[in-house]
Amino acid sequence: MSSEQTNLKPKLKLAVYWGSACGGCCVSVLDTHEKLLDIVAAADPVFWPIALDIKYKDVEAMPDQSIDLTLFNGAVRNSENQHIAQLLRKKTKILVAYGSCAYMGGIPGLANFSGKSEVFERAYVETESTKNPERIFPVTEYPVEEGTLKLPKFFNDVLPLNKVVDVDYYIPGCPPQSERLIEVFTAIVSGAQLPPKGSVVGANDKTNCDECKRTKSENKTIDRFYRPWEIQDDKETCFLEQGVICMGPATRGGCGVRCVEGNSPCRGCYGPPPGATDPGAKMMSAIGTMINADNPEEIDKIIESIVDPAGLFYRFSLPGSILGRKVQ
Amino acid sequence: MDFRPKIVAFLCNWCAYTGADLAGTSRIHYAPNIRIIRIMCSGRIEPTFILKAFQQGADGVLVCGCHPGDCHYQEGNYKCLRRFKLLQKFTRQMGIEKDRLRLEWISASEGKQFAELVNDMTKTLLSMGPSKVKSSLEVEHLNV
Amino acid sequence: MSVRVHPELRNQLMQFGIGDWNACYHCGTCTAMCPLSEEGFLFPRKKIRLMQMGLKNEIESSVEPWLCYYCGDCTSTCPRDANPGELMMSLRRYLTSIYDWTGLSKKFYTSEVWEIGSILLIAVLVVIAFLIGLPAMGYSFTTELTSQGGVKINSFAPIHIIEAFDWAMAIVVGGLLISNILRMYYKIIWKHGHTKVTFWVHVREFWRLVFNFSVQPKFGKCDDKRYWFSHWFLMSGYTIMFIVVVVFLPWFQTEKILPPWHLQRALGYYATFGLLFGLLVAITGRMRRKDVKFYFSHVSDWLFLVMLTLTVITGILIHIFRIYGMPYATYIFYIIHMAVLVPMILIEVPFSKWSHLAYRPFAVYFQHLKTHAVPRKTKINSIN
Amino acid sequence: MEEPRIGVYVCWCGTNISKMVDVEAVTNEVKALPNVTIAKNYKYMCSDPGQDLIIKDIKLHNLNRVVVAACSPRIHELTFRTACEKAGINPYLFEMANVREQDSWVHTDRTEATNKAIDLVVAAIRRVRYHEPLQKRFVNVNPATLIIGGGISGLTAALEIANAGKQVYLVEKSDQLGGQVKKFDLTFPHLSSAQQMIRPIVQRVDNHPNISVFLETEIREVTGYIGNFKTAISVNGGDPVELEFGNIIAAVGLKPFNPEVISEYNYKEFPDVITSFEFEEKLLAGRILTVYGKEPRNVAIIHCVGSRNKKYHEYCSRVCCMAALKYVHQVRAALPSANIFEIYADMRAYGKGHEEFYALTTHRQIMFLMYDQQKKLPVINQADRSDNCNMIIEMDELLSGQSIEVPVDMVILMVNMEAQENVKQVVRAIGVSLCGNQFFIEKHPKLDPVATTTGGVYIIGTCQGPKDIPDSVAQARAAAARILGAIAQGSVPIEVTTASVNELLCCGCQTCIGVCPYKAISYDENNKVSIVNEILCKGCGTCGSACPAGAIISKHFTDLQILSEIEGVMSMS
Repeated sequence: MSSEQTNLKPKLKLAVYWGSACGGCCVSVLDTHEKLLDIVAAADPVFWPIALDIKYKDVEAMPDQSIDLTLFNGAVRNSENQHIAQLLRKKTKILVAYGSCAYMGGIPGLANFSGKSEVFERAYVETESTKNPERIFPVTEYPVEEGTLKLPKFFNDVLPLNKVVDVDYYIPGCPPQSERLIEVFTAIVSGAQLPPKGSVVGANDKTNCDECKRTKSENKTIDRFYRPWEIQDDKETCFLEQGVICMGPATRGGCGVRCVEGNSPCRGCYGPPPGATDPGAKMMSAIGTMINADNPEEIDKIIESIVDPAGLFYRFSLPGSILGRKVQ
Repeated sequence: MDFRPKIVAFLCNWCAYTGADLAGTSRIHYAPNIRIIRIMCSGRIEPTFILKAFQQGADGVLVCGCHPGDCHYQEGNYKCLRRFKLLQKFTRQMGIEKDRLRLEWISASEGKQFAELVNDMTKTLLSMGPSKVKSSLEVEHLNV
Repeated sequence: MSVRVHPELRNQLMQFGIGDWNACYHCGTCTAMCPLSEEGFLFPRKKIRLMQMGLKNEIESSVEPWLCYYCGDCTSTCPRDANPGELMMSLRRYLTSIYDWTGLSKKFYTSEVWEIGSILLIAVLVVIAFLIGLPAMGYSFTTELTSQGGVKINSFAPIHIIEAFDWAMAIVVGGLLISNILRMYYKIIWKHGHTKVTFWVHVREFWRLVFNFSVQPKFGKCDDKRYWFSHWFLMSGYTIMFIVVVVFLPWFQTEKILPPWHLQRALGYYATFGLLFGLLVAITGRMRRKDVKFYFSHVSDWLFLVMLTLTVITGILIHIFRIYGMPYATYIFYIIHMAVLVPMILIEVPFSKWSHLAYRPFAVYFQHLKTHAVPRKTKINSIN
Repeated sequence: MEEPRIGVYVCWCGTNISKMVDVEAVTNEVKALPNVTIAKNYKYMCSDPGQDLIIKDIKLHNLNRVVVAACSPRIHELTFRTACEKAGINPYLFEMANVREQDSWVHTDRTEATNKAIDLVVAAIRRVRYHEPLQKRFVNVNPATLIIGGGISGLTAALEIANAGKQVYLVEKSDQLGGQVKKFDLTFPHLSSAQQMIRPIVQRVDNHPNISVFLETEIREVTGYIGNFKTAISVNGGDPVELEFGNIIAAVGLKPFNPEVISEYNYKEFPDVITSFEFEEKLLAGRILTVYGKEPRNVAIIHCVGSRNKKYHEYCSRVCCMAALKYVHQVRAALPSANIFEIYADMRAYGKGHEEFYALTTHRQIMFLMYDQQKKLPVINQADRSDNCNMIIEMDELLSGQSIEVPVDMVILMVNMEAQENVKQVVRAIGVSLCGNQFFIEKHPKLDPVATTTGGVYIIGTCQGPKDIPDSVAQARAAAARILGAIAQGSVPIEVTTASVNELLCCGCQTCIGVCPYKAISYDENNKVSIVNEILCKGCGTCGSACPAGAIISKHFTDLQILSEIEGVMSMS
């Protein structure tokens, strides 16, 4: 887009925030490289903790609906994440759950296999580098001479953004591909007709196999599953046909099949295709179908080679799945 | 109120559903805790359906198909079995007790067996208490 | 321990009157119907099975055929027309032949020539004895009448000779019967199943023998009580007559014409009526073939009935002719009477149908002994 | 999609439902639910006035969805669909809630039963909202028929169809026609000659202008669908011949059970222990002799060899009892003085003239000995010299409770009728299912015994299950009639609730292709998507569950419909 155009229009106000995130999503925005200049030309970042020193109180001071676009990355893990999510919702016209964590819970979402107490126990007592015989755990309020120190409350569950606030769009990926971000951004800036609220944008409707260059056939019966390091990949045949679980067929395209191009099976960060109610269940169903055995014992034996189905099929999506978390 | 377990059952049209109908025509009484959903073949049953039932508050989920070898669609029940086995591994990981999710073969002539199965499962669920899937999903955080 | 089947046994049994072998399909209706079949002694089905399979030893050691009184309920309710009642009857014939060590019984049962021939032979011998034997021994009869106008019967049939002959016949027949009963005991209690019964049990249970002989309570358990009555009437008449003739012959075969109310005549009339009534029921029954128990008649059944009837009728005639002073008629019918009676006693009692008078009560006795039987110690050859 | 306007009708079924379910309460409970335009209850919904009620309401209230809570949909779904159609709405915009067979008839607590009925009706309402109209479809029928198997049933069917003037392709694996019947001497219960029966039939088939016979030929692959099948066969290794036909009859027959696995019988160990099929050979040859060339004095016939025994086959072969009795007559005729032992587990004389035949046979001087299949099989041992016979059978005789020894010189084993071996290929080719005993599965065991779930494919004779000649012939003629009916019609209706691929979502992973039992899915190389041949598809939906991309729609059983139903049954708790 030319600078001339942007001059004609008022510049958009852009916010980027990280909740429970690794920072990769913020970096993906920077990974637009020279295109970042175009972004900055079209939009003013008004809040971006990784890049700008703007305090929460500054945001609170902004008028409602004054931010045009917020890319919220990271899951909601604690009361701080929740507070900012709600705050940004109030201040923002288009709130985008950016990246797998905000979309479905992401890698932090794996903490939903346990609960707060187990997380604390591990983090503050059990970790090999910790010595905490008094079992001191973080508390939300701690009185000191100067006053009361406050910490955000750590939630029991990791939540995707849409369980806390209303979300307009989702851009999946861990992190989202920078090219996809630019496409979406361009569309918003150009004022094009936007898809219905709640849509996943910056990703394809078809799943990854559509773009995958590996040879595929109908021969998808599996006698034993292999973890990627257990097998010499021939680099040509469909991973599934070699017995390696690749989430490709149940994962939206849009990433450019980068993992498979790098000879690693897809792990599903782009999430399920449209129509799938649950991110892992369709793949589980498909994989179950491929098991090449009829009697229960043989089936069990083959399933033994899928060591951790929950972690495998819901690597990026447990909090956003039907069950959401391990039963407590 | 005392606990009344609710079982969502997926029955294939040709064997299990017909078997359940037979229990009716034979007036074999069984526990009223089951809610039957008819599908054409157990091979159509997806993990999604079962997870959905648990999410909606089912205390137990029962899947019934034709006996091995008797599938109306040749081998849909084997496919069901394979998917079920994998799903079972997953649901166990997710902390859903094994007895809450059952796969049984019921033929069109096994009305009595079906009734016994429902009674048995109801009894088991009564002793286990309500499923915690739904309550686990009720998160505590909002409005902190 | 497994036992060998004897397919040929079926052909043997066939000669004793058994009809359709395989008609029975073992529904057990007969056993359920039978008022006499009881736990531990079930029949007829079980016995039919043994017959069908040719299990010789098991049949020969059976007491059950004798516990059946042939009411016919089994046969009339049999869905297969297998005729269990007659099969039990046939088994009794077979068992009679098995208990008999002389082998004559089998001959009589399986060969009409032998049976009728023997009867005729003995009859002829009796006639010869009267016509040639007695005169040769120096006896001669008189046509003179007694002071009362009766026939002097003892001049024709000298009382001591007839009595001696009666006793001799009773001893022979009794000996044969006793030896056969011992064989029956051996087969039922001792041989099969290797059991024994204590002496005390023998004594304690003995009353059953007497009771069953005199009252036939088992027959009374059958649904139709009329047959029990007619049979008991016949049997009591026969027994009285037998005792009177063998033990009290001088008192009975008297030349005096006693008043009708005299005990001797009263007993005689009772016995005669008993016999006649029983015979009438049996003969008309067998002729009408309406009741199941009379539907099937073996040669031996008819022979027995005819001979007994003849004996009774000739006995009555002797009585009448004697009282009315008709010596020739009396003597002729006396010969006929003896010519029928002697073969009947000699052949029917130890070897044929009439033997049941002994086997039946003994069977009940043995049945109860059997329930108290204990295993006999057998020598065990240990390998060491 | 237009806004659903749902009519809900709760049936009393006289007192069948109303006695245990408070139909009024159910009606009231669902009345106010979203999209429910009208909710009523009526004494007999399936009656003409009941149906008229629906039809009138559809027109009056402009309904576009109908829910009936009544008996099992397996009974009246079609009735109400037809009523909907009459009223001008698509029959598939209808859903039924089973509140009789699966509710009022099986529960005893009225409150619980009523709650359950409400759940089921709500589920049906939720589901029907997402129903979509589906259209009936037909395909044309090729008048030729392929018959696989040249035994009595295949031959009969061939003649029946050919006599009606239609082309038949008869394919036989072996080098001659006639099947098992050709190997038999006499038939039961009339003891008439099997040879005199089968030979003219074979001759007529051989000479029939409308029948093409292919001997020593096997079917490897069949493509197409009802009305339009295709196969390529190669005769004697020659060039493949392409055949096109509209219907298929499988008549691949049976295989005698091999009794070697039953150690008690020492088959193969003792040469005079032979199978019934081997005994037929002796009968056809005309003499019954032991391997020592002597006439056997004792002949035992053992029933249920490999039948009615969980260790081998649980099912009954149906014909062996009568065949065994037939042998009694044949042995008795040949060997008047021989001892014949019928060693049986149960005597089954179910057919016309069979009981009479059994009764007749019992007069043939034979000994019936019964054994208990489950407890102990008879054991055939070598006899000692002193036994005066060839072998001894030791057995526990059931009716007498005795353990017995039976002297024998020849033993005939009445072997079970097993399913034909190596039929996987045929099964795969024509798309039929095998039951646990490897017999072909019929479409409905009572109401449709010769059809299969694959349209245009029929199964007759012993490949469907053990049966005698009259039953095989009856099936053959039944299948022929079905096929001639379809040919006369010219076209046949096909399954409506099929699967279809949403090409916008299909990623071309091809997981679905191997999953389909009917080979209805193929891969479109050009568009790189899977496509469903909806003529072949039977609508089982397993591909829908296998598709990882959620691109396959199982019509009338979509994810959305089923998930809505799940939400429905759980919504009131």
